[in-house]
Formats: sequence, C-alpha cells, structure tokens
Amino acid sequence: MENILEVNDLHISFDTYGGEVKAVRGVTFDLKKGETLAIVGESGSGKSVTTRALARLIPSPPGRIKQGEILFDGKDLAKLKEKEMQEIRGKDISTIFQDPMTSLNPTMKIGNQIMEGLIKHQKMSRTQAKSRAVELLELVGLPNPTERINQYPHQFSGGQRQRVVIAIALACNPKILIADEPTTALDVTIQAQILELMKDIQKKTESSIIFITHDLGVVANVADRVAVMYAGKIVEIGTVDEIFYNPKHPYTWGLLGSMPTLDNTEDSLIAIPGSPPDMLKPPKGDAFAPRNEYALEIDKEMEPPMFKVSDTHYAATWLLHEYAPDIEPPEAVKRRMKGFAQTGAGDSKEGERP
Amino acid sequence: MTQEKLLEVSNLKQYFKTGRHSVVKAIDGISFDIYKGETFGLVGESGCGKSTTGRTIIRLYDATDGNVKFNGEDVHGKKNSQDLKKFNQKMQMIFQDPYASLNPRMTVMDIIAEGLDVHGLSKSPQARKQRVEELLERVGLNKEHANRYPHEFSGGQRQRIGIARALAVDPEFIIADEPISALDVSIQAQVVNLLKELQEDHGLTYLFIAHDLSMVKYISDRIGVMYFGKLVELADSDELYKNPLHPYTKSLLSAIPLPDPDYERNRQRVDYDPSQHDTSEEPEFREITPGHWVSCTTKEFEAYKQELNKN
Amino acid sequence: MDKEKLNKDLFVPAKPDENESEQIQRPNLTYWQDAWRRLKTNKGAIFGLVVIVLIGIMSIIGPHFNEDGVDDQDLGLSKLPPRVQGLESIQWLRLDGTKSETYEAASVDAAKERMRQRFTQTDDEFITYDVKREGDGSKDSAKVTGYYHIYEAKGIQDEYFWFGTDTLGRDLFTRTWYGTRISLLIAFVAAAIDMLIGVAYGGISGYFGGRTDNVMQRIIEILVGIPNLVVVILMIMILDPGIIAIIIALTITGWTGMARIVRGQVLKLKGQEFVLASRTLGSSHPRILSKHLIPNTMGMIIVNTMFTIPNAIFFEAFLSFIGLGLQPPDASLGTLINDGFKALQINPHIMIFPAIVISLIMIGFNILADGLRDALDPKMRE
Amino acid sequence: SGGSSSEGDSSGEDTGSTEEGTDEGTSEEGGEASGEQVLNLLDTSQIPTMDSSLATDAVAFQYLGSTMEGLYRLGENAEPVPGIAEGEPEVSEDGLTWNIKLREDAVWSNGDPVTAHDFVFAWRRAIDPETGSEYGPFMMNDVLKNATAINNGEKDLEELGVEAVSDYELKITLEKAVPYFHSLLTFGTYLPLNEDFVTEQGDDYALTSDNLIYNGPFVLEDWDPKANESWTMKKNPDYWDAETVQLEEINVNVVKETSTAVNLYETGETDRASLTAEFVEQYAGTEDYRTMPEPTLFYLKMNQANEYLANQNIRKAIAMAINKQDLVDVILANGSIPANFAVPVDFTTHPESGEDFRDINGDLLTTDKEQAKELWQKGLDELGVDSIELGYLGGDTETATEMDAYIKNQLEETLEGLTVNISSVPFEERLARDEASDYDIQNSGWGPDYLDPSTWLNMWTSDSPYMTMNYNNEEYDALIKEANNELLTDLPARYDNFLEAEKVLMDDAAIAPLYQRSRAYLWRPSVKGVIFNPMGADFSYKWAYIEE
Amino acid sequence: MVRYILQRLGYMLLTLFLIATFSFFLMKMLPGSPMKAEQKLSEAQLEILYEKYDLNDPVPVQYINYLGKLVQGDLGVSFQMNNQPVTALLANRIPVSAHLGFQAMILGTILGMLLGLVAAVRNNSWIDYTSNVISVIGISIPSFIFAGLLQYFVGVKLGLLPIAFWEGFQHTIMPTIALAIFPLAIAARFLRTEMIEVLGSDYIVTARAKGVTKGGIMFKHGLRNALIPLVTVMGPMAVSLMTGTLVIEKIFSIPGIGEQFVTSVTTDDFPVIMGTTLFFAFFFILIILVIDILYGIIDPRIRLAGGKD
Ligand SMILES: Nc1ncnc2c1ncn2[C@@H]1O[C@H](COP(=O)(O)OP(=O)(O)OP(=O)(O)O)[C@@H](O)[C@H]1O
Ligand SMILES: Nc1ncnc2c1ncn2[C@@H]1O[C@H](COP(=O)(O)OP(=O)(O)OP(=O)(O)O)[C@@H](O)[C@H]1O
Ligand SMILES: [Mg+2]
Ligand SMILES: [Mg+2]
Repeated sequence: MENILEVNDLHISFDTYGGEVKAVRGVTFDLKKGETLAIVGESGSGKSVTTRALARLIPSPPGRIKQGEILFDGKDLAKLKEKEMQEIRGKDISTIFQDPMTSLNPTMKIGNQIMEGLIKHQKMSRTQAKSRAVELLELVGLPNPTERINQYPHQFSGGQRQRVVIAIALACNPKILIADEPTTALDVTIQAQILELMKDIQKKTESSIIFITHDLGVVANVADRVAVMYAGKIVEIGTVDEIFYNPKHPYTWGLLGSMPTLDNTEDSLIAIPGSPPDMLKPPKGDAFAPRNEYALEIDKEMEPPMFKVSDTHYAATWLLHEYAPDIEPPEAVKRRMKGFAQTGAGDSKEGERP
Repeated sequence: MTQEKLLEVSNLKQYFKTGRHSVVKAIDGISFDIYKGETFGLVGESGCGKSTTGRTIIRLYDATDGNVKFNGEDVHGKKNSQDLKKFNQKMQMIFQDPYASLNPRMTVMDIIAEGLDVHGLSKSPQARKQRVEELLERVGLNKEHANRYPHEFSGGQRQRIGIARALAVDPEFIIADEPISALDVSIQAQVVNLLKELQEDHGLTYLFIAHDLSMVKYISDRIGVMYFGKLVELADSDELYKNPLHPYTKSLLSAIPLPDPDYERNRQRVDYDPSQHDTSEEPEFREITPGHWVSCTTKEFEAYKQELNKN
Repeated sequence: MDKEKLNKDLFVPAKPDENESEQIQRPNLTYWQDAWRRLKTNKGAIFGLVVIVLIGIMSIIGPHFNEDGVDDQDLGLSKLPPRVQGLESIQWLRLDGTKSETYEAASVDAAKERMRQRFTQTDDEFITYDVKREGDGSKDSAKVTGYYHIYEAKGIQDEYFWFGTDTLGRDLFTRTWYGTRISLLIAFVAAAIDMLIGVAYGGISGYFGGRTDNVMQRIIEILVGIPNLVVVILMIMILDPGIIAIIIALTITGWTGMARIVRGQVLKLKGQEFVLASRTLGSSHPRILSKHLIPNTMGMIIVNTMFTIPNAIFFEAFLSFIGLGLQPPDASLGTLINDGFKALQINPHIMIFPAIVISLIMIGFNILADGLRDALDPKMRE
Repeated sequence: SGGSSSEGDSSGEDTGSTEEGTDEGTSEEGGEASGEQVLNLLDTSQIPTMDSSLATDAVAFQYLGSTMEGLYRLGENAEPVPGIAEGEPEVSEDGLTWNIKLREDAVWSNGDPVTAHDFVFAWRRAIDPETGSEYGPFMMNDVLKNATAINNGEKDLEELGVEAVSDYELKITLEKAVPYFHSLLTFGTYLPLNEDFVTEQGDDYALTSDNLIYNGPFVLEDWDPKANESWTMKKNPDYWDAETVQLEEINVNVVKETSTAVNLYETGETDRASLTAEFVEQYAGTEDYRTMPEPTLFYLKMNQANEYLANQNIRKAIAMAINKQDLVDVILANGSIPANFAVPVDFTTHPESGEDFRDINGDLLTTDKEQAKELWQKGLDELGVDSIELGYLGGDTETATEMDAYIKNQLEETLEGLTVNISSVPFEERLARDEASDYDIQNSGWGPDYLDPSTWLNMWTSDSPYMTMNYNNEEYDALIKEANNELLTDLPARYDNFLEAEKVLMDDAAIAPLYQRSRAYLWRPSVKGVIFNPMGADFSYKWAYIEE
Repeated sequence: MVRYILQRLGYMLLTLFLIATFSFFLMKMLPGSPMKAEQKLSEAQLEILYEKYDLNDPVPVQYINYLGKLVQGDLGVSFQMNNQPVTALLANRIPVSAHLGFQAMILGTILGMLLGLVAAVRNNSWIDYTSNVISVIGISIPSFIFAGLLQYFVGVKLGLLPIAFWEGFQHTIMPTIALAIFPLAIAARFLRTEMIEVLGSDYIVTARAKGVTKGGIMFKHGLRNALIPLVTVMGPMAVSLMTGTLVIEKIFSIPGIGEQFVTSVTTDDFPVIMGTTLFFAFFFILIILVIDILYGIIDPRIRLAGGKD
C-alpha cells in the first residue's frame, strides 16, 4: 500500500533552563493511505511532540527538530520554510488537539474559526466558506448549524466543541488527519459518537489518520495499526490485533494489564509501578527498565533494537533476543494471547484488512 | 440488608441560579444510602451532577432541599463551627484533577499537613513531620517527596498526595470525585489499587464518582447511574452490568470502549433517547428486585420486572 | 545485529534497584525560604536587588560622604556644576566643574560678550571659548561655546561637589541621597499599604463575594470618586504637613488599585479545587485567604507594586508641590526633580542626578519584581 | 491691590514701575510709533471678573484699568491725571466735600454718554451689601459718607455720600477728610457703571466680553473665562482720548509656567515674560531683561502670643540675624532690595520737603549678626531658657520654599539654641491660619492700596483687623490714631507721625522686614511707553506703542 | 444586556449620590470659607453673602438644598469666577481635557500595544529589552519632564510645533505626546506579558495548524484574547487622563479642567469643586461600566448578567 507519510529517525529536543529535554529520540514509522495509525503511550512519552512535528507546530524556541526527516509528497517537511508550511497546514495535514476546552479561540465565533482555513486554502469567498462551514457542522452532527455558526465556543458543550474542532480539521479535506487525544476529555457516550464520526468521514474522504490516545479501548475501536511509545521512542508497532493479542513489549503488557475489563475478577489491577523517566536525562539502556519487572541486566546497559516479530510487527525489547530467557507475560495478557491464537488471527489477518 | 448505614441521602436537590430567571437543576431529588465499608459508585455522563452530589454531601454547597445524614446526624443542619470541624474530619474528598486540587505554592508537606494544622492533630513540628512522612509512605511515595511542590510530580503521584491529604485526618468516609479520570491508564491502576488497599486496611467507605463504567465496576460494590440530575438506576455492580434496565444505563454500558479489537469491531452501540419515556407520568424510583432500583413509571416498572424474570 | 558482541550473561532478570538513586535529598525549606533560594539563582533579580540595596545603602551613608549637611547653605557656592576628582579630564562626562553655554550671534565677539554677561557680567578671566563657527556679520552666523570655570572663579581649590550644588549652595550629593532615603521610605510605605490594606481588602471582597463584594466595591468607587486633593487639603487641618501627612494621604486611596486586582484574582481562584479541598478540611476563611488565595495572587501583586512605587514617589512630590508634602529643608527625589526641572535649561545638573537615581531605583525594582514573581512561583524552578 | 501678598504667588499682582517708564516716552504725546501696533502678552491667570464692584485682585484691576475709565487714572509718576473728570476736583475747606466736573465727550462703547449717574450707580452698587463686594466696603468704608452704615445695613443706599448734581457734575461727601482720596479715585472700585446696561444684563453682566460695555482706551474681545484662557483688547475708537492710544491690539494668553513663558518669548510669540530666579541667570545682561521695583514689602510677622516672641530682644535678634542682601542677590535675583523698614522706597514723599519717606527715616532694622547674637543671648537670659523652638508658616511656591529654607538656616545658624520648624502651606491656608493667629513666625507680604503711608502702617495698630500677631504698643497706636483723625488736615504733621510710628515699630521689631520686591521680566525692547503703576495693579497701555 | 446596563446605572446613581454626600460634607470641613478674603468683610455683608449662597443654613439644610438643585441639573455658580455657572464652566473645560486625554490615550495605547506586541513576538530579543527599557523609563520619569524637553527642543530649538495654547491640532501634538508616554509604557508592559501567555495557548496552536499566517495569529487570534488585562488597567487611566492633568495643562497652557480644579480647591470654590467631583465620579463610574461592557464584547465568556451579586 502506498505510503503517504514516512518518518525517519526523528529526534526532537527542547532547550530549557534545566538543559536539553530529549522528547523524541529516534522515531521511525510510516503511514499508509486511508489507514488509521494509533499511537499509544504514557503521558509525556512524546506522542504529541512527534505528531506536532509533522505539522511543524513545535514551539521554537525552545523546541527544535534535531535530526531526521518527515517525507510527505516527496517533500521533507522538516526542512520546509514557515511560509511553505503554512500552505500545507490545514490543507494537507490537519490536526485535532487534545483539549476541546482550550483549543478553540474563546473570543472568535465558531463559524469564523471554521471559515478561516477555507478562505485561506480553498480560496473561497466568505459566503461560500460560510455555507461550507454549515455543511461541515452538519457533517459532524451538530444540530442547528446555521445558528450555531454565530456562537462562541463557551456556548458549546465539551462534546460539541470537540466536534467543532474536528470540523475545522476536516474543512479542507486533508490527506492526513492528526487527532491528538481527541476524546480524552469526553465521556464515553460522546466519545463513542465521535469515534464513529471519524471513521465515517475517513471512509468518505480516504484520508489517513494518526490517532493519539492512551486509552486502549479507543485504540481497539479505531486503529488499523498501533505504535506504542515510551520515553520518546516507539517500543512496539504492529497491527491492532498483533498489539492486543500478541504483545511483545513488557510496557505493552503493562498497558493492557492495567485496564480492567468488565469481566475482570482479579483483586488488583496490574499497575505499572513508578513514573516515567525524566527526559532531561534519559536513562542509559532501556528507558523502561527501571519500571519493568521483567527487565534483564542488559536493559541497564544497552538500548534494545527493534526486533521483528512479523512483517508488520516489531518490538524493541531484549526479551525477543535469542539469548533471552523465556519470560511469561502476565496472566491477563496471556489470556488475550490465548484468544488470539484461537481466533487464528495472525499475520494473515492483516492481509484481509484494507 | 443488615449493614449499617453510614450515609443517608434523601431527596437531595441542588439548584444553581445562573441568571435572574434561569436555574440549573444540577441535582434534582436523589436518594440513596451508603453502607459502612462499601464503595458506592456513581456514574453518568459529564455534567449530569455527579460532582455536585459529592460536593453537596460534603457541604461545599448548601443543599437547596433534602437532607444528608452522616452517622445518623443531619449534615446540613449543623451550623456550629466546632461540629462542622468534626464533620470535616470524618468526611473527606479526593478531587478530579490532581493538579488543580493541590495548591501550587505549597510544599507537599504543608499540603498534607493542612488537615493536621486545621484540626490541631499534631502536637509538635516533629510529630507533624513524622505523620506526613508516614502518610506519604502509606500512599506509596517516599518521605523525600515532602519538600517538593505539586508540579514536580506525575499525575499519579499528585493524586496520591491528594489521597494522603484526605487520609491525614483519619476520615471514615471519602468522596472520590473522578479521582482517576485525569490520569494515564497505567497510573489509574496504581491509584485504584491504592484506594482498594486503604479500604481493606482502614475500613474506609467510598463514594466513588466516575464516568468510566469499567473502572467503577471494578472498584464498587454498588453503583448508582445518574442522568440529568436524577438517579436512574441503582444496583449491585455485577447486577447492574449483567442486567441493566434503564435505557440510559444500557446506552452507557454499550459505549464503553474495551481494549479488545475483536469486540470493538462487533460492538453495537445503543443510543439513549430520553423521549422514549412516557412523560405523562412522573417516574419514580422503584425497587425491581432486592437492591436493584430503577427510575420508572408504573408501566415501565412492570416491563422491567418482566425483563429481569426472563433472564 | 552483532549477536556476538552481546554478553549472554546480561540476559538474566535484573535485580530491582531498591535505592532510588535519583532521589536527591532536598533541604527542609518552607515556601518562603525556598522562594529566597530560587531568587538567589536569578541573576537579573539579584542585579536588581543589588542596585536597590546599593541605593538604599547610599541613602544612608551617602549624606555622610562629605562634610556637607543636608541643610548646609552657602549662597557663595550657589548653583555650582558637578566636579568629580579624576573625571575632570573626561570632556563628555561634563563633571569638570564648568558651566557651558553655546551662543549664536552676528560675530564671535558679540557671542563672547553675551557669554560674559551670562556668566560673570564683568570680565572673561575664567571663561574659555571654543569658537565653533566664525561669523560673517549676519544674524546668528557665529557660534561660540564657552566654558566658565566657576570653581576657579570662586577660588574653590579642593572642594568637589560631585553632583554640584543648588541655589542655596547646598551639596546636591548629600541632598540627593538624603532625598533618596525619603523617597525609598515612601516607596516602601506605599508598597506596604498596598500589601496590607489593598491585598486584605481585595481578598476579602473577592473571597466572600456576593453582597459583601458589592458593598466593598461601591466603597472603593466612592473613595476613588472623591478627589484626592479635597481629602488631602482637609488633612492639613488635622495634621501638620510632613512625612506623616504624606503617608496618611497615601493610605487613604493608594490601595484601591491593588484591591481591585487582588479581588479579580481571588474571584478567579476561589472556585479552584485546591481551595475547595482546603474547605473540606475545615479550614477557616482567614486560613484559606492567607494560605491559599493570597500566595497564588503574588505574581499580580508584585507586578502591581511596581506601578505603585513610582506613583507614590511622584504623589509625594505632588503633595510637596501643593504644600502638603515635605517641609523645607527636607527633600525627596520627587521634590528635587520638581525643583531642578525649573532650571533644566540653565543648570541641568540639579535635576539630572535625582532623575538618574530614580530611574535606577525603578529599573532595579522592575527586574527585581520580575525575578521575585518567578521566584514565588515554584513552577519556575530551574 | 492690598492684602498680604504671597511671594511667587504669581497670580497676584503684576505691579511695578520701571526705570524706562519714568524716563522715556510716557507723556501723552508719546513717542514715534512704527511697525504693527500689536502687543502680545501673557498673564499668569484668568481674569476672575470684569465686574468692577466685585473685582478683588490684580488681574481683574489690570483689565478693568485698560478697558474702563474712572474719574482719574494714574499718570507716569503715579499722580492722578484726569480721566472722565474734567480737570482737578474742587475740594471744600474741611476736605469733606468734593465737586467734580465730568467731560461731556466720554461715551460707553454702546453709544451712551458717560454721566455722573453712572458713578452714583456704580458706587452704590459697590457698597450695597446685596452685591457682596469685598472691595466696595474696603475702599469706601470710613471714606464715603455713610458707607459703613449702609454696608452694615443700617442706612439706605441713597444716603451714600455721592450724588449727581447734573449729568456732568458729581458731588462727593466724605466721612472724614481723607488726604489720599484723590488717588483712591483711580481705583477700580470707583469706576462708573452704565445702569441701564447692567440692569438689562442682570446676572449675566460681565460674564463674558459680550456682556460688557467699555469706556476706556481698549475694549475687551473674546473673553470667556469658562471657555478660553486668552482674550484680546482692541483699541476703543469711541474712547474720548482715542487719539492718544497707539496700540491697535493687545493679545493676552494665560501661561502659568515660567519656562513656557520664556519659551514663548524665545520664539517671539509674546513680547513679555515674567521671570523666576532660575531664568534670571540666563537672561541677566541682555537687552530684553528688565527688573521693575515695586512698593511691595515682605517681612516676617512674629506672633507675640508666643511667650518667646513677646520678648523684644528675641524679636530683634531674629530680625537682625538674616542676611537679606544674599537673599535678594542669590535667591530672588530679580532686583529686589533688602528691606530695613516698614514703608517702602519710592512710595510717598513728605508733603513739604518732597523728600522720600525712606530718605527721611533711613534704614531702621539692618542685618547685624553679631548684635543679633548678643540680643538673642540677652533675650534667652531674660526668658530663662537656653533653647527655643518656633514654628514658621511659609508659602508653598518654589521661591517661597527656597527662601524659607534659607531663612530657617540663617536663623538657626546665627541664633544658638533656636529651632525653626517650617510649614509650607497653600496661600489660602496661610490666610486662614493668619486670621486665626495660628502661627509663631509667618512670612508675609503687603502691597499698597492707595498712595499714603497709612496703607502700610494702619495694619500694625492693636485694633486693626489685620493685627493677628498680638502686637500692642500704645505709643504706636496713639501716633497712628492721631494721624488718621486729628491730623487729617495737617498733612506735614501727619506725615511726621507716620515717620515716628515707623521708628517705634522697627525699634520694637514688631515685624522683621526682609525685602522690597522687584520683578524680573523679559520685555521686547521695541515695546515702549508702558507705564507701571505702584498700586491699583496696573500696567497702563494707554500710552504704549511699538517701535521697530 | 439592556437590563444589566439599567441595573448598573441604578448602582451608579446610588454611588454618585453617596459621593455627592461625602464630598459635600468633606467640603464643609475644608479650612476657610469662600468668603474669607484678604479684605475683611463686615458682619452684615458676610451675612448677606452667606444668605445669597445658601451658606447660612445649617449644613444639613444646605445639603438638602444642594441635592435639590443637583437633581435639576443646577450645579450653582462659581464663587471665585464672577458667578459663572458651574455647568457652563465644566461644559467648556471638560471637552478640552477630554480631547487631550483621549488623544494621548489612543496614541499611547496604540504605540504601547505595538511595542508590546513586537516585544512579545520577539520575546527575549533586543526589541524586547528595548521595549522593557522604554516601559521603565516611561513609568519612572514624570510626564512634565518630557513635556519640558519637548517644548524646549521641538518647540524652541527646532521650531517645529507650537509651544503652548490650544488653538488647533498642531497645538495638541506635544502635550499629547508628553501625556502618552505613561499609557504607552503601561500598555507595552501589560500587553507583552499577556501576549506571551496567549501565544502559548492551545487555540493559537490550533490556528497555526489551520495554516493561519503570523499576522493573522497575532491580530486575529492573539490580540483580542490579550486585551482583557489591558482594558482593566487602561480604563481608570483613561479616566485620570481625560479628567485633566494639572501639570501638562499648566505647562502647555491648555484651558482644561485639571488646572481649574486645583485652583478651585485652593480657593474653596465649593460649587466648582462639587461640580468637578461629581463629574469626575460620574465619568469614572461610567468608564468602569464601559469597561465591564467591553469585557463582554472582547470576551464573550464574560457574561454581563454574571456581574450581579
Ligand atoms: N515546550 C516544551 N518545553 C519543554 N519540554 C517540552 C515541551 N513540550 C513538550 N515537552 C516535553 O516533551 C516530552 C513529550 O511531551 P508530549 O507532549 O509529546 O507527551 P505526550 O505523549 O503527548 O503526553 P500526553 O499524553 O500527556 O499528552 C515531555 O517530557 C514534555 O515534558
Ligand atoms: N456553581 C455552579 N453554578 C452553576 N451551575 C453549576 C455550578 N456547578 C455545577 N453547575 C452545573 O450543574 C450541572 C452538574 O455539574 P457537575 O459538576 O455536578 O457535573 P458532573 O457530573 O460532575 O460532570 P463531570 O463529569 O464533567 O465532572 C452542570 O450542568 C453544571 O454546569
Ligand atoms: Mg499529548
Ligand atoms: Mg465532576
């Protein structure tokens, strides 16, 4: 399948008074046309920074892309000028941000915020843009769009605001839609509606989506492929089934284990102990090691490379090395893996999916 | 049930005046009891009045109507500041946003010790320090953290600080207002585990507010479902999950995303349409089977009974 | 992948590190101690602080640098320009004890004559001329700058007035520092009033809100509505003019701006969860105000104080100007500038030095305030 | 203008007479006028009123004087010259009845003739208590017959000692033979008013230049104090002596800031700017710089209610301890002269010898620090104390505060054990405290109201309304009383009484004279013929012209 | 909205009434009386004068009379200014002060905002530092010094602009500049601080993500959101500038209300003091109201109705 975006060995740092924060430390992935790639990972693992870098929205200073390339349409976005970038943003690459409460300008009417991109990129007149904005609001399921277009963000509920943000992002039929935790602030019913909406729209417009979240339930719902990030790196990447039913990285195990399922009967959840590393001084070796109960001595010495599990599935953990002892994943994960084996969903499954 | 009632909420109402003539009925006549030692979960969509319920119970707001009894005493009747203080010591709250609930200009030591200071619970600075360190350890932090500021912690750690603060005064009852919603999944588990542990060790009673049903189900003994300021269903957590009756509860359950791609591919979401109810009759809160209450009209009542019998 | 290079022995489960080495033991400091520690690491703020402290020290010891007292008059030494040992030779500094003037006239001689009139009215023994342009007889064609060596003319050998003297022949160095003392005092008093009354009033008004707030805000409106001047004049009846009167005049309305700002902030903060948390712990109102709300408005309070201080300094000057302020021979920077302003064209030194000091104070306060604001915010660590 | 002047209170009087004024081009023929006859002037305050009955201050009298004509106006040597009056008055033997013929060619600017009725109306209006005039009673009580009683509401207006014998003849009856009445008649309060016009205007009278009519050398235009701070005086073509008047136009702007005035002078936008000491240094010696001495005295009032100041030696010590020469040279720097007296230089002359008052009495209370110290010690011994603390009430203007600081320093340096605490208060406040006798020492000033030594000496009697310093000297009181009653018709003897009284006053050091003021100005040299009057607060522009 | 404004106007009347009351009684406590002249008036005459100006009655009666007249819009006549009606006096002088203050306010605010904007955008660059220095100087050096320097150099030395008086636009330039320095400094400082914060907020990133240009970001998105604190400080400043400034009016000989007011206070001209005070208070409260309304316009989140108890 055609790659619409390729990211190679991306490094991003922030220069702060405390020193250099290495937020992203060598991220490589690609995005295919029409697919949804979910990026999961803990708070601070570099999800947002990575994706903001794609639209060159890293505040600079203090942020800078230290190295790596972002290939889109044959252009390396990492090296484009701000002016050229302005042409791409909103038109080819759109972004939906995490917090619907703060990502809309509180003093500007909703309509104007939607129209802005249309007028700039599609060279529409105001009236054209306006009717398009109404269309978009209808599309994202807002009732009374003609009236609401003249209202301000505070007059919208959280779910409605998030839809507006989505409408803005969709305005110019972008080739890539980056959704940075678009539903974190919403309650489940609204979240479900929005996820459906996004899938619908993706079907219609054939756009590719990068979907950031740390809610694995949401990932399971939307993603075709999943990348798991930890401490500025992708530690595991694969199809959604591979990640959920055959996870290889202990961090992925931790993530999967910490979510209770409705039939969970265990006394306690599998929590990942400790807190994420300080990106000012990322630890030597495997960044996850200090919190990893399956850590090997080598984790303290050396960073693991990406081991290939299947054509689509890679993971960066020494546990996959041939020298590594056989380590049993936790019960909950094993249960999943069992199910995976039963359904027979394997590498072949990937091929069946669009 | 023979369990001892710790908290009795009856017909509680909380209206907010938002304009000269407009009133928001944030909670509109809800009643439930919480038993000693249990965890009572309260779920519902954002803005349905969960936080308001918690805050009204702990007297952050003065109730518009109804009453709350704690240990048999009317909470809202108390006016004397001495009584109030005692009450504040017995009932505590953990807040939704672990960061916003910590004063950014206080050290963790001072934050946790605030309750001690207010209630004069520590005799000397040493005792105070010791108590804080003890609390920090109990919530899984270490005593070096006492001199730091809230922003220096991760979300999970912050929420632990909030818990330590609540524990400092040795409460019997803790209202946890969405204590995990703002946290990372991997951290949520830490906090939930901690809350459970504390409950076992100290016999605490929780009112656990959340909108994430899977987590609530995991931690709660009984669950109340709120919709638009009203309690629409209340049951044991397993019962509620197995036999949701009220259409809103069904809709809510159907919307929870599960970390299982196969399940998700086949998920059928149920939409809730409030207009499906018969509006000619004011719904009442009725017990369908023992311990399973639903807000319904008489007709619905029958229908629900039927439904349960079928299963 | 170089499997060979990897040590097989390392592929064993790691022993968990019990000693959390990353935990740095931090000294047991209170919020304020910690703020001070942070302030110390801010170079700008320290510079500001040093400037203010130096000026403060000078205001105490400066008046004693020479024998001249604040009110030692000698009309014979009236309006001498500044002269500083060692800097006399640096022309552009103009600290060589000469008065200079440039005249344009029809001819060089006419200009010189004008100069003589201006400086001595008699002879030009102590005047040196610097002819800039030879005249051709037409109007203003010649241009001459003259330097009048007034110290020599008056036979002053080894006395150096670093900032010059004023009309009464008082040493301006002494007076400037003495005035600085009073201005600083007023600045601090104004800041203190802001802090005490303004913060408390605004805090209470915002915290209790509702009717209390409404009444308290109307009171402010009334206070601001009644012109200061009326109130101030009224006070002459009760008090004699002087520093006490100034302070009271400042007290009456000086704090209203601060009160407004604090109120606004408190209104914003009082619904925050950490305040609610404190309430659920049973904290009293004063405790919530003083421990939670006020510390979190500190940034605004400090920024506002930066404006209060110059306002107070010039309000004092204005009071002196209408006769309610300092009584002669006392001086403040404000009154010195007021006085000097009149003679700006002829004897600029009378105003320039106090103006420099006041600017230094303000610059010092500003960067100190910026630093302080950061220091008081624990988030700004590092 | 009378009253305690305030140094540097620039809204006060602009009086003075210049050397130029006396030695060139002030005769009625005037000098050769050439160039555009437009004068641009500045004043330090708005004209508070143009109603001659209500006018109280120098600025008002200035513009009344330029636009109105009374019976007489002051000539170049401060002598009354006929205005509306035709020639000198006819005075009765006892000096109580004055008959004055009026010229018949004088008209108001609305065409009405100026008649004797206009004077009767104006004077009655001024003394009518309903009018609320301050200067009416001040200038007329005890002068015009029945004025005091009328003003007190005890008699009818009609009983005032003035009547129109015919349209052009005025008969004035006095209470007593006031020797200086002639000069009083030049005063603004004695100006005529056109009854018809004033009544017609009612409350609007004199609110703006449109609510006024004029009979003087100039007419006022564009004056509206509500709106503007500028006005214009145009030559009055209907003025009876219009041919003497050469100036076509005088433009006046209010400028209170000296530096602004100087800047305006520099750019040629004004022909005159008054200078404060700071600017004197810059302009002294230029041809534009002029100083104008005036008969205004400044002195320290010492309140004898204070037990220390009740001691004559202490007072004398204070009076002698201040170096007045330095004060005028350095601080004022405007030509003011040290005062060692209570009646100023160049004010009145002896009716017989024609000698100046000052030349006869000479210096009476001079600076002598040595003697001051001795007297001080003596005073302290008498009082049995070794230190004294005194309050000092000063003005709040620039020069005033500087001067007060200087005086404090002088006193404290010379007189051991003396502490002086200065209170600088606004002018109004100082008046209030003066009235309440609420001071120890007060820096005060006085300008004359008429040409007679009594304008200086009357106020120091124990029963004078101005006696706030509790000075009481029977000898002095007797001398003044005699001069104002028995000796009214024996002018030389009266004059001697005044001379004697001044000696008594100075010997007592009742006040400590400081200086006789002079004013420093920048004057365009081309402006000639402006007369400076010692009183009545007036520059006379009637004879002024511009010579290019 | 209308309702809210009416309600606020109600409060305003109440406040004005209280101010009138307090000022009235304070005024009665001022030393001296307007009739205290250098020349002593006779008792009888004083009596009549007091009668004429209603000063004879007991103070409470005077107060009632005053209020009665006030309600009819009659502010009385000036004692010192030849019985000029106070309303006419104010009506003539206030526009001048207001004009000057307004110009200075506009000039200062606009320049200050530009400076603040540039400083915020080029945070920590030399422009930023320059802007800071200008602010500090503007705050720490009083306007009369700028006025004096302008007058001397621009007026006298260069002869570019008229030195004084109020006779047309040219004449307003220098006083406007001198007066504008302070608001300029404040505006620059406040806007810079706020703008830096706004530029870091999420919706700015959203706007950038749409491809909005730098200018659009700054003016369409940033400015309006950074305006609230600016409006808060500039409001009362506008009042103090527009109600006359003693020093500048004096230096430039401008027939405004500031100078007039000081004179009236020092001469105990009660009706003028009262009139000016009431006007000042009215203006002040009005501006506060306008600011509150502006808040709502600038930031639709701030609901006017929320301004009640
Ligand atoms: N402006 C900045 N200055 C300094 N450090 C930054 C900045 N922005 C991000 N970082 C750092 O970069 C790292 C990655 O941040 P990022 O926002 O990408 O996390 P995330 O994975 O999106 O987390 P979340 O789930 O909380 O959104 C963090 O350690 C963060 O502290
Ligand atoms: N102080 C208040 N004034 C006016 N309305 C309020 C106030 N507090 C809450 N409300 C309203 O009451 C309703 C219930 O609010 P509440 O905070 O209890 O919801 P919630 O269920 O806790 O929602 P969430 O899950 O988002 O926390 C909401 O519509 C809210 O807007
Ligand atoms: Mg993020
Ligand atoms: Mg809530």
